[in-house]
Amino acid sequence: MFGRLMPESASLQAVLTDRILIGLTIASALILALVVGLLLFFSIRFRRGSKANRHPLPENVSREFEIGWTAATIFLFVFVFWWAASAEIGAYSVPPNAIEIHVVAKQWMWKTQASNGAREINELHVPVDRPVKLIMTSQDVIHSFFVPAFRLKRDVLPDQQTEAWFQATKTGTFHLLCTEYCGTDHARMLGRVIVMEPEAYARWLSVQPEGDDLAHQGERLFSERGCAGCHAPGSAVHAPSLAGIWERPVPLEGGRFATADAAYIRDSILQPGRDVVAGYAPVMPSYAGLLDDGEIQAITAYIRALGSEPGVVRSLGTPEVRSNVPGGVRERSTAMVPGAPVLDQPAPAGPAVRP
Amino acid sequence: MSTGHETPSDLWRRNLPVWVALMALLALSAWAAYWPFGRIDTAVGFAVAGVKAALVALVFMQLRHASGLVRVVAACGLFWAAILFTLTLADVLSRMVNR
Amino acid sequence: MSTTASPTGLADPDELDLRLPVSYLADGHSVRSWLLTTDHKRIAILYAVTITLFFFIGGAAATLVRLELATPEADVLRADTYNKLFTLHGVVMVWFFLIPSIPNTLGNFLVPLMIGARDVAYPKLNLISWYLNVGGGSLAVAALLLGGVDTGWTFYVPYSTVFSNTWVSLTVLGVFTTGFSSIATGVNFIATIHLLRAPGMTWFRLPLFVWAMYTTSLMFVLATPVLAVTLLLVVAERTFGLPIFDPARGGDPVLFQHLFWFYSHPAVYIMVLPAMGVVSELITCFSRRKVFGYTFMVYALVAIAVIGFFTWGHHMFTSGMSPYAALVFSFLSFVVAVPSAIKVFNWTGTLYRGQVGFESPILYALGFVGLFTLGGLTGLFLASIPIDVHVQDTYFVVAHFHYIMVGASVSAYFGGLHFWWPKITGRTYPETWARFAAILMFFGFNLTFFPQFIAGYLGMPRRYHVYPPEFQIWNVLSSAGAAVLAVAYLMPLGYLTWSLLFGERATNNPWDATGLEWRTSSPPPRQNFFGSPRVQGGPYNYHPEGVAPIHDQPRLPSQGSLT
Amino acid sequence: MSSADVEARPREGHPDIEARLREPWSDLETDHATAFARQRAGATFGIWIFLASEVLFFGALFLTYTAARLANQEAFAAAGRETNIVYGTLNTAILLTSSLTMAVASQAAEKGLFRRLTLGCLAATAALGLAFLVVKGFEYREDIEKHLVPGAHFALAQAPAQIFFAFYWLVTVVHAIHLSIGIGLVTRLIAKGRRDPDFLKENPQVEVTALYWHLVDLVWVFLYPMLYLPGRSG
Repeated sequence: MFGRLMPESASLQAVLTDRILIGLTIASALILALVVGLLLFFSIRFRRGSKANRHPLPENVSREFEIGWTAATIFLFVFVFWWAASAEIGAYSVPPNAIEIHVVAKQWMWKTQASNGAREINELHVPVDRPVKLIMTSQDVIHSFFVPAFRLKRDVLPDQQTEAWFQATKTGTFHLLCTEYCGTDHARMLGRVIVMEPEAYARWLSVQPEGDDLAHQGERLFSERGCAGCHAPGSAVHAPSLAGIWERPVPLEGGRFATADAAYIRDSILQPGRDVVAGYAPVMPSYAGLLDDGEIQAITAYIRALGSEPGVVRSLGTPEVRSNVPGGVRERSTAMVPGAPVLDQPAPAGPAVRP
Repeated sequence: MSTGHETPSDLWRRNLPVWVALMALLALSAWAAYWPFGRIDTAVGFAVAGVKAALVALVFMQLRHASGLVRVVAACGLFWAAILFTLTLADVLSRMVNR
Repeated sequence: MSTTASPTGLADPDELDLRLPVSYLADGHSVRSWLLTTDHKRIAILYAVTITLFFFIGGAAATLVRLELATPEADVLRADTYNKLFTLHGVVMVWFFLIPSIPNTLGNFLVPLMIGARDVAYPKLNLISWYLNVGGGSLAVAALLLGGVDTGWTFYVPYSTVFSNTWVSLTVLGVFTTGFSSIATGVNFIATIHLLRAPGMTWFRLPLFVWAMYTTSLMFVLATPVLAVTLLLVVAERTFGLPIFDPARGGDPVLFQHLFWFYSHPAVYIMVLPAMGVVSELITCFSRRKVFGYTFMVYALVAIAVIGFFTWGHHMFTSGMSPYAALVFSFLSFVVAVPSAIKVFNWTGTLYRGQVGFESPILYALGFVGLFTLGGLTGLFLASIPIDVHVQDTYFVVAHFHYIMVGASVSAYFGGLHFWWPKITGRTYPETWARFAAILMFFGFNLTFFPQFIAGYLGMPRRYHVYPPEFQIWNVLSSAGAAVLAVAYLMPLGYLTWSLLFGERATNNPWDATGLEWRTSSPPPRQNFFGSPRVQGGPYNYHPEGVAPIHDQPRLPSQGSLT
Repeated sequence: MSSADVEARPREGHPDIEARLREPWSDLETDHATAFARQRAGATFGIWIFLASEVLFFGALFLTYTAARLANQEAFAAAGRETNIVYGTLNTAILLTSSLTMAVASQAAEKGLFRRLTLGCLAATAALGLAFLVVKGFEYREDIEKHLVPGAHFALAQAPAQIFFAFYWLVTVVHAIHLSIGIGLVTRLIAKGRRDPDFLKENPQVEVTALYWHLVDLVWVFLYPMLYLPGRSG
């Protein structure tokens, strides 16, 4: 029964946090029992007209009581503060042998990258009993990286880096949840952390392709050639976001629709004035002659990799909620699908970002 | 305040020197901004603003002669603004140092 | 309740006033006489009507939210609808119900009566404050009708300024407007309590409710302007594209959180201090006992009001705030719990050797003490950084603040409403129904929110409309409790309305209470008192000094008399 | 009011003071002069509470500026150089002078003897307030011509300079709104004072307006080094 009341504990920090929790729960239960017990006892014993002995009230006793319980609460609270704070101070310093993982959050997915460049979406493979340092940033709004089993949570801020670390103590698959409200599909911004034995982790790592495929070239071009200057969220220029549009209908000026496929994206790069997205001014310059075919392919691959899930939706209308249960789509973690098998073994699928 | 034996010139005599001081302080801060000392200029600018504010508050707003209650209210405004500044900047500055 | 032959219900013939009471309710019947009134009592009624409306709007949103959460799947609402509903629930409940609830209804009605004044210091400003509140509320409801807002009541940037595609600016302007209503109320109460106390009403003779309103007003005046600025900055960034917090243009979103919580943490005390004031009045009256440790109760109120301004950072432990600042805020958050604990012990001590009755107001008050204690103790969990890191933005936090803001504050509001109902309306309500509603509310509340502590610690995040299936059991319990709670909240609406039409005429002092507000007719006349109040002693003169109250304690002279 | 009928009790007093007593002060159990003195004190106290609230309002704005400036010192210096110090200094002088005339008007009204002096000083105050807005209008026009409005065509290269100007526009507009309210209040006093010779005499409304006016001035005193003085020496 107790197990059902406590979340799984799978990190060093979890042990510390649970210890404070249990201590505080016991203290609180005692205080609550004292207060409620006295309330009930007094109100029943001294109910109106009862025969209870009501001795005279000494003049100064109230003052001594006040000082007494003020001192007692101060002492208790300072002790709890000291206890909690000392656990926290330890948690701030990252061990030097920690492996580094980069985390990028965006509406509504987690992208992680191991030190050798292996990328995952909504999944994070880590070895057991090794400190892991997370270096996190967001591409749009504030998210929060929460792994309940590790008692780990840290907000992920756009254009700033935040750090956190943990050391898993158990192999297994654990929830990764977003806990800072981030828009429509906040509740579906889920993933899983897969903790593996060191050898299994090494095997897993060795079969991962090491980054820089076509989509990542495209991502680089996207910012180097200035696309991001307008199409990135928060840009001063009013330009449609390209996240989550792949192979989805795009409303055009005049009530028409186009499907955001490779041809449409190529046309939009080379002849941007032709099919302008509804609600936007035709301000984009043509990139004809500035980008060669390979580069256009790379950018297309990047946009494709951004997925066909609704992305940063600012003016493209409200995205459809197509699924009633979390997960089920390619990028979603199966750990969140009710009834799905929990995998201890490395997921057979490679990185999801692949052209 | 004292009784109504004052004349208009008494009023001016009391307030005009403050105005002259304010103008002089304004000139000082404008001039000080061009000193080639960087941070000291900034400090002088805000220090002068503080002195000007004190003059206006004490003389023009009659805080000098105000009841204790009114002075407490004025002090409360400043004290709570100080809480806001101190604790927020404690975070902002220590984050900057860490970066 | 004792009824005597005398029309005023006063035992003491000296205090009999044989002139027919011209009740404030009878002082003009036109719509104009209500909408342009400067009578603090009528303004209190205006506020009561509007906050009741907002309470049920916010409650309807909460009902839909709990309905959706009964299953892990999204089977009632779409994600966007759900997001808009919890935002609506938060915005309406915080700014248009909880903040004005006790101060602007009971406070407006009672503060002048309790201190023996004819009205508040600035009666016109009082009316303006109501119009600001209604104007702000209308903007927020307009935003709802036009399509809603999906940012959460916290309006965190950059989601609210750059990304949300909903009616953020309109809602924010509504909250901005109602902020000035709070400031106006605060200025008014502070000046009233300082300047218009009746002769003999010294500071340490003030009823604790008046002290609570005074400290609340302090927070109104000093915290609300910061919220106003924060919201103004959000509108400027969103509407005019001025870069303030937008990190893509060099701004700092954490700064927004500092400014927001500098207001919104004290706002919690704005909601709970008035409740403490109400409960102090109720417990002392129904245990027929002087309040235990009056001066410590006063110091505790002031301490909470001041220290409450130092603790906002505990909302931001996971935000990327510097760890040094986090430790300071953690420590200060533990400190602010001390005066709250003192108050709980004093309420308990007041019952000791009293003559405790079990009328509905004290049932609400005892419920308050229990729920407030649990809410306050879980606050200690949140002040401990390691636990806060784990439960921040989970249902643990949701449960914690509902225990304080709903369990405690709303219970106290209902308790106070029942206690002063005969005075306000001149009618008595059906006591059996009231007791049943109070007990149902207590159990419904615990059933709704206690499971959320467990779900939260297990890791269920807030603002999720779909959730992993292992949390379902706790959500089902919670939704079931919400249904009970909804019934309990609807019951007073029914029987109190009934009492307005069919209730018995109330006597002037049905509870045999000592405050000055009971020295006048029920309902009071426009000018509050027949004659001029003179205050001869402290509040709560229920029994002689040094002697415990006996059964059928003869009435001692009440706090003041009329000359 | 019905209360006045019920409460009609003989009280010594001056009819002119009685006319200016308002609810609830008129119901106080004292003679009219004392009641009026308390009404006056009440007005002063109330406006000071509101001013304390305003200190927090502008305090929060200034904090936003301070935090942004600490993080972006160079950009703020570069941006501060772009504001027009001549207009800024001129406007500071205008507002400080208006505070002088306002203070004299308030003190003269308090004495109750110098109606013409009070009216003249109030008129000068309102005129100086308008002059400030006119100068500000010229300054705004120049700022727009120099592309100092944050957005796509912003003149300066550093991104955080836009934060400076976001603050500049926001805070000067908020200040101008406050000042316009002040001008309205002063104009109202002038209009009423011209119609009714006794209106301004010892009227707490003059002091309340004056205190508000001074606060608006004080805000500008701090805005001056924030907006016009950074980066001048560089």
